[in-house]
Amino acid sequence: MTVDNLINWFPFGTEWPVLTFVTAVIICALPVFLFIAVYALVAIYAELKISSFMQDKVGPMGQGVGLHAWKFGILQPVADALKLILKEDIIPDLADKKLFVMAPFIVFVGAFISFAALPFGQNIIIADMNIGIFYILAVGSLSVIGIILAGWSSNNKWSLYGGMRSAAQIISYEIPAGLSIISIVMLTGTLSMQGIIEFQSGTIWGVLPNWIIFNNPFSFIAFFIFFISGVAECNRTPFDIPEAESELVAGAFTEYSGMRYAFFFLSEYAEMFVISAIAVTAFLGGWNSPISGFMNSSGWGVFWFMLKSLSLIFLMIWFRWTLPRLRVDQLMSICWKVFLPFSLVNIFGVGIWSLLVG
Amino acid sequence: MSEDLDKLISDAVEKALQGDMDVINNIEDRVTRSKAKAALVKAKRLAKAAIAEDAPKPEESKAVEALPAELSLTEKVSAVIAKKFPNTIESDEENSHIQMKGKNWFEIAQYLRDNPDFLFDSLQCVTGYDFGENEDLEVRYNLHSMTHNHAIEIRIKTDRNDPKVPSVEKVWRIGDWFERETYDMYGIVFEGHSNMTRILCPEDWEGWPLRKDYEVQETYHGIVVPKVKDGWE
Amino acid sequence: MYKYFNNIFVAISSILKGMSITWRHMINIRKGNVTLQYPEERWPRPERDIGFDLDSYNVIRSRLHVDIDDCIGCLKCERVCPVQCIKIVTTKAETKGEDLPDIGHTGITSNGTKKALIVSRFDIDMSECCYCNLCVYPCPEECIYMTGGPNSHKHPIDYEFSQYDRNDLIYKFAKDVDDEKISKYVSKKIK
Amino acid sequence: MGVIHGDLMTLNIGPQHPSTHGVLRLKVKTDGEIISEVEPIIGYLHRCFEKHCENVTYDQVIPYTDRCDYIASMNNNFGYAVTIEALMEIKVPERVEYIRIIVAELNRIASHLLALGTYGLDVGAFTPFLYMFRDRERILDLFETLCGARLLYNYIWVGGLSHDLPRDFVESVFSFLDYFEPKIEEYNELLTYNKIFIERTADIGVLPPEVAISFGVTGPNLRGSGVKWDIRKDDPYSIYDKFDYDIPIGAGEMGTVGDCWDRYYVRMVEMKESAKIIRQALKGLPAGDVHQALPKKIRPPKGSIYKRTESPRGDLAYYIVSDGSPIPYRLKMRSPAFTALSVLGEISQGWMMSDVIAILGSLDIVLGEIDR
Repeated sequence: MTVDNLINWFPFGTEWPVLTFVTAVIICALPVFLFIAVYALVAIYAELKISSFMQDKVGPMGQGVGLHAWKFGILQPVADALKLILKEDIIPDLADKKLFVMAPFIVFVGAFISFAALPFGQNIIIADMNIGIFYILAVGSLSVIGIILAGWSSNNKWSLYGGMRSAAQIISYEIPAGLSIISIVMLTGTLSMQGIIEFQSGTIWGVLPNWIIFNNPFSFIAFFIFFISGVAECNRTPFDIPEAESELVAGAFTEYSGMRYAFFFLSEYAEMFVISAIAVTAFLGGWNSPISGFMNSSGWGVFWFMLKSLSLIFLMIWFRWTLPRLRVDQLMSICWKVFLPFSLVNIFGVGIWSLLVG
Repeated sequence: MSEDLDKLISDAVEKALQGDMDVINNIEDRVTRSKAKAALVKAKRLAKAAIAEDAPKPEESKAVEALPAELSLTEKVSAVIAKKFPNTIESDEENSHIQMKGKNWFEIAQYLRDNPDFLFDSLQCVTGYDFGENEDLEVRYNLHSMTHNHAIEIRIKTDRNDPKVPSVEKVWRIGDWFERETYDMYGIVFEGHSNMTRILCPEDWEGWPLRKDYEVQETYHGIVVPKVKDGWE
Repeated sequence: MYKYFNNIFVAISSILKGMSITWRHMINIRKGNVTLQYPEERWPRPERDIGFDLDSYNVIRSRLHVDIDDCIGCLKCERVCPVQCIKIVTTKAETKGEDLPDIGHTGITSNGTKKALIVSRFDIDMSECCYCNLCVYPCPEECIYMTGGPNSHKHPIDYEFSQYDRNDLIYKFAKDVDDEKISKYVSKKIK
Repeated sequence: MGVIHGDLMTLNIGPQHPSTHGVLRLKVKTDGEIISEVEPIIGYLHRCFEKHCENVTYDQVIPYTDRCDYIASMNNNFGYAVTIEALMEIKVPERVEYIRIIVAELNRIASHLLALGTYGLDVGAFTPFLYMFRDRERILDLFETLCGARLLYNYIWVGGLSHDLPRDFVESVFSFLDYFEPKIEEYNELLTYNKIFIERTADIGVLPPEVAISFGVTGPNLRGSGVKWDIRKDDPYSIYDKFDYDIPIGAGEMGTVGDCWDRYYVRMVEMKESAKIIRQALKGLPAGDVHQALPKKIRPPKGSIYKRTESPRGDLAYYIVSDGSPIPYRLKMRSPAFTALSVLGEISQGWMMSDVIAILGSLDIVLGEIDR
């Protein structure tokens, strides 16, 4: 379902090139948007429930048409979303209005366009670029601009703090994340997402799936570094210092309300998915089945991909409800003093490994 | 590695003892900095102890020893103060406390804190007191010694219309807030206090609430202060 | 260098330890759950013997209630209230111990005391009440108490009362009779 | 390398802020993330407790003391009752003393649970907070069976108690302790020895003992600085000298003596010690009448008294002047949280934004008591 295929498939493709392109893009983008919306609802529900279970409580137990029409509070995220949409959209008087209005969308766009290169299945990818993983890393950093804008334009000291912290944090953590991806690229020899996944088909010694995480000890560390850095990029606990509610009230989002706040929320969850999807693609075999030859058709590929991504998201939720928050300088020192040296060593190690073994 | 650190810390402490705190504050590593600060405190304590040992204080110790042993602590303290600072004790009839005059209170406080026989290193409580309308105000200090585990009470009377008592903020640091609270409630001004402002009430509140002749102001910034309740007398 | 790696090791192991605790709680949620689905379920009230007996006295903090038929107007509760949220007005009746049906006055309390005073006003402002229970102890006729307490068979517990207007939280317990009717029986006004 | 200093930014933390534990305002001057000056501004909860007390009788003061330190009302009642009894020279029955100690120590555990839980929240750990509140809730349930109220008890009266223990109370306290003591280990694993938590609290906000004493800081905060000072041991009131328990002090296990972690950990150990005291008291609980020594009318003789007790936050003292009437002439409450907060400006200079929140949380203040 790539854009290229669609363009070729349209009969009037050559006569109206612009129209064709725009139509094709919209046809591809709509499902993604719907997917994000539905996924966010599911993820919010999952977060509510998992956190409650970890804290010895039951979480939302009734919501929807009539007070208790639905069991187990399944409609709770829908109600939350409705509430956020219906709420008054407050723009502070002294805010920089244009930027203030723009910021949530920039953040969302950053998360949204990453979906273009995510390989959901063997054929289900919007644009199978030959620089796929590079593209995702590049556009993923867009969201930081949005957060800085949000922090600055709110004209609030807390927001400014949040914006500055977030900028420092996200930019720093891009580096170890990028470096650990480099070690993957060295192994696979391709930047294309599908290429990386195809590299991982088959098995090692007929037992373990041939995923990169099992390929060599260095790539295991790379996975660890990439995933933790990804959590930091999503601003999730223990790295949630940009919105640290006990210090900065709500950080960069303090002044936002209603729909605009919902967009920040949505993009946070979308970003979680993107990070998990990259980790799955690059380390956990993408849509490959964990048992070679078992349920390995293209349809099942979507299932495996989603299963793996959602378990990584569960891991992030698990982190959040267990750990305290780091301080801003500790966060930086972990990045620069631990992750960076390790990922540099990793690149070296992977190089030697592929010389000797591969 | 650790020797270097120790040297760094000791250097910094030395500098700081000479009054240059920047060295310590400029230490990059947080752990080292806090260690240096702790070391500084320790060094200061040692220095203070050394000074205390050096300074000859035989006559004071003797002054206490010379008193009969059956006297209560309050009487002992009162006798020693009367000797050291004449004309400060107002009356020594009561056994439970020491009634003093306001003058020299700061010096007496310092003396009581540093004298090795008393070592009243902790100011437990400062209580304002009003004897009634048109009568004097009083400040009551409850002192306590962590080392000797004994306590006394000191009372200082002051005039209602011009209440002034020397501040002991610099002797016991908690005196700062306690005195501000007493000022807030009774209007007693503590002379020498660095920030004599109201602490609990708003700054522009009128009157001294705990005085016996206090009357609640009618409105505060347009808000009616006394309670208004319909159908309730 | 040892410290560096040790730090990393301690960090990872302590984090894994913490995560194992939350995991255990998550999978044992059926056993460990402490949530109470409030409007449907309620926490069982502390079980004590119901009665006025001292060692099995049922202490409850909820809305105050007065059995006005038992009230003799002794003002003890009004005097003991630390926040002055009880207001009582009584008038002395010539007819001691007689029922006066036209103003709803009963002459004898359930404890058998003959009433000398007509309680024409007994207001409790529940918005001011501090639920200290002090008014309950001195009452000689045991007519003021918190609902769900010793008299819960008559008045079940009510700790969820709410009103739209603050003045509606003033609960009026005295019989609603106009002063003229009362004045027929009054020898002299006390308060 | 020279240090560049920009202009300082003034930031108001509070009065409405998630981690000021009430309505406290911190006027903070910051240089980026570094805090150079903290000035606590209090009084937002001021309701003139002392003036109220000068207008009500001695027994009516007790509900007011409940509302000062509303996290540990039993201890407030206890302190007040002990003070008036010392002034009136009442000897209370032994059963009363035992029950008082049981409920006061239970309330100390409840108060520490709240302090530790919200401290976890301050440094970003949400789950320990709910675990601790879950256990605190069980103590409150015990108190509800005891006196009907969950927070503001009005249970300990001058000369006795408002009423005796309910049936099965002793057994339920025992079963609570059996349930609770293993939980402390779980908190330790989940939060206390978590590396991130240690990083956030060890070596932060060091409070040297001299400074602490000079500022009148008492209770777990002072013990965290390594000073072994506890009124229960050093100036025993009630029958605390009958029990066998330790006073934990900060040892600088994870960093410097007197840092936030020490203050936190002292509270953690204190809960264990309180449980010890409760067990002993429950075992030795004598029979008797709790109303026996209740005075008909509380009219203390003329005179004044200053009496300290150990509340969960430190030295809680009442200075009471009686003029022989049933109404106190002057009642001053020396609140431990007041002195603890005054030290904040001193120890939080030079730390970062997040540290100030951590330091404030480790001091465990209750604004109801500070502002009175």
